[in-house]
Amino acid sequence: MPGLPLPDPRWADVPLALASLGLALWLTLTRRDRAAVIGFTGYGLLVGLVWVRLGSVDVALTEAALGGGLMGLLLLIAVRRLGDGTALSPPPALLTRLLVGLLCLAVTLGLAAVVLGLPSPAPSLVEAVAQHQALTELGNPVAAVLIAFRAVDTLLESVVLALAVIVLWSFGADRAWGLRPRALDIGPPSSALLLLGRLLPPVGLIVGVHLFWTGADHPGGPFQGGAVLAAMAALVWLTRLGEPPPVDDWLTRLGIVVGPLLFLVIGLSGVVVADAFLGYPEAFTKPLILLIETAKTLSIAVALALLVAGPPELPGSMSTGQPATTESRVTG
Amino acid sequence: MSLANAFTMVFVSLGALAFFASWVGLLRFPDALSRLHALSKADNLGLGLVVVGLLPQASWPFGVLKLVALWLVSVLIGGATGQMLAGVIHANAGQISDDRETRPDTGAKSAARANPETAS
Amino acid sequence: MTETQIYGVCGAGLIGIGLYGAILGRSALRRLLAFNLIGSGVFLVFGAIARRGGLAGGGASDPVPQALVITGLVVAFAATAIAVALLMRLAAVEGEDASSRAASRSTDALSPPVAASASNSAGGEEPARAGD
Amino acid sequence: MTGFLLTAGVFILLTVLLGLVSILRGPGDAVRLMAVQLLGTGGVAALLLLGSAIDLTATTDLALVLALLSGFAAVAFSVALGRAPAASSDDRHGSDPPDDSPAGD
Repeated sequence: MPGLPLPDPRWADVPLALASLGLALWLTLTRRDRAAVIGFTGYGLLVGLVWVRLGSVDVALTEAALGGGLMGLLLLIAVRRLGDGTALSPPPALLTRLLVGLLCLAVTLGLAAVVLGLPSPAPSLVEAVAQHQALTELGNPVAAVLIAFRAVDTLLESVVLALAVIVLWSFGADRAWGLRPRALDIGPPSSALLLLGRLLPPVGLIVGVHLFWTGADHPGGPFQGGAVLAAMAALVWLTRLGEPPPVDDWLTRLGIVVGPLLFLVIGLSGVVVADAFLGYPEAFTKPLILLIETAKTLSIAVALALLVAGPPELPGSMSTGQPATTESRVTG
Repeated sequence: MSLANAFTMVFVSLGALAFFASWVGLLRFPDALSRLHALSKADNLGLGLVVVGLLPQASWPFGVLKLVALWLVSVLIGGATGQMLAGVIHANAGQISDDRETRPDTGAKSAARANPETAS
Repeated sequence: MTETQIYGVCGAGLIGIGLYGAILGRSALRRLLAFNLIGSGVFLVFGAIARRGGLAGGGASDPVPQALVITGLVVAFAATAIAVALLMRLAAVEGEDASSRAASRSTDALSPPVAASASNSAGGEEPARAGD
Repeated sequence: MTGFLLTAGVFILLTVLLGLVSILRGPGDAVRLMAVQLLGTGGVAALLLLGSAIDLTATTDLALVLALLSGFAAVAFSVALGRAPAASSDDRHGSDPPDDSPAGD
């Protein structure tokens, strides 16, 4: 059965590409911000499907969780607070539009020419990865690249995530420091939302952990699992079943940095124990990787959820009702 | 084996039909609430039929469980979001925001690109 | 055309569209969306190249670009979240006191590139009401 | 069998892609959001069919994530449409007043 040549999915390629392009064009040109953001969530879903067709389910998972889910929530809440299309600048002159359009067309054509004219025996690192993959005892080549072969990138990336939370928090007003983020606190939830907030997070918790765990051998991993967990935390905060922790909560701060920190410590000790920075001693490779990945999942989940929740704010600053006083923190 | 395959074919076809019907409904129904009705058919019936059809093909313990869990999640989300959307539509019934009420009828395919941007 | 060519060209088109929106977008939020379009176009071109490499090497897709795209997606999300927070802060400051607008503009220099260019417009231009 | 499943998946995908026309047309953001939801559901179905056809369990995981998170847009939308003092817009026709009591568990 799997030996058949599969011509059929290709029928979807051109429609998928056209739909992505059309949607992108529409959301660039449409008048209302909110309509554009709704279009953008649909675009995120589409691109997730495109990544499946490009053979990388790992990226598709990340794109679906971030682009389709969390990004939509973030942007729609932004639209709600910024107002829908009230700050539109006047439309640019026709000549300007024409010139810029031509410029963009030139960029596109140049890039397309490059893409179509790529060298024919494509350079590939598949074999190089496959050769050394056994050392990591991981079945998923992408995970092997992330955690071992290009570990520096991954380390820096998780540091960037922690830094992003710090930058975000620093946007809060001075008086609000030490308080909770309130971007997701949008008033009492409707009964349907409440039902969703009660039933979905347990399922999402299982899915997130499953994604993380299966990531060793199948598509999935800390980023994908962490994104799902963060989405569930955001849902809980949205329904007021829990509140985001205050920004001076040391446990939260520990959660943000434990991933990069552990990664860094193990990486540094690799200088002594193994023979390089971020090298793993051969006997302990798998357990060490598992340890790092667990911490990383936790940190990514906490950081992403806090990024959606926004900077700390004073209670009354958002014209919501009274702040809920439910249990103070939610693990996510 | 062939019985299972026939089962799959029947149910998956029905599911695809439900998606098609739902699409037609989304396109042709007059107002937002009846379109919501059409959408919920895709959520529950279409996906449900596809899942039922795929059950004989799934690996026994975990594949089947995953499929069933997926359908349950989808029904839960579909139901809850449908309720919320209906609430919003209902609350805004008089002034559903943005576009002019360009009661779109036929020939939608060609006009799709231009339509939202006319009359600025 | 193979799927790598289709999606590669699609990515190129997305970069062009995003560039247009980033230059001529009519509100700061729209420019932010446009930046994300550019990003996703770049990732798609990268993905198409990865797919070529993967097919040449006998796999589905080259794992090294995939890993880079995954980290890139997460960083792009973080940058977007920061930009959104910056926009909200800007709106709050403007609402509070119109005279503090100049002060908020000067802080743009400190923000990361995406956020900075997205917010420049909001600070610099006079908001014009869309009539309806 | 494989061919049939793939064909069905492509058919559903094309159907929901055509549904995107509704995103462009509107009228109203609610209808646009419904088109996004239809895209999410149809994408889930297409992924399931694809995964079953070529024996790839990973696409089932992806479908699960997609199903879990594509509803988020609708949640965010209903939240975003609730006007600024969002207290009462959602539950006008709902029966129970939303008391935000601790809601155990």
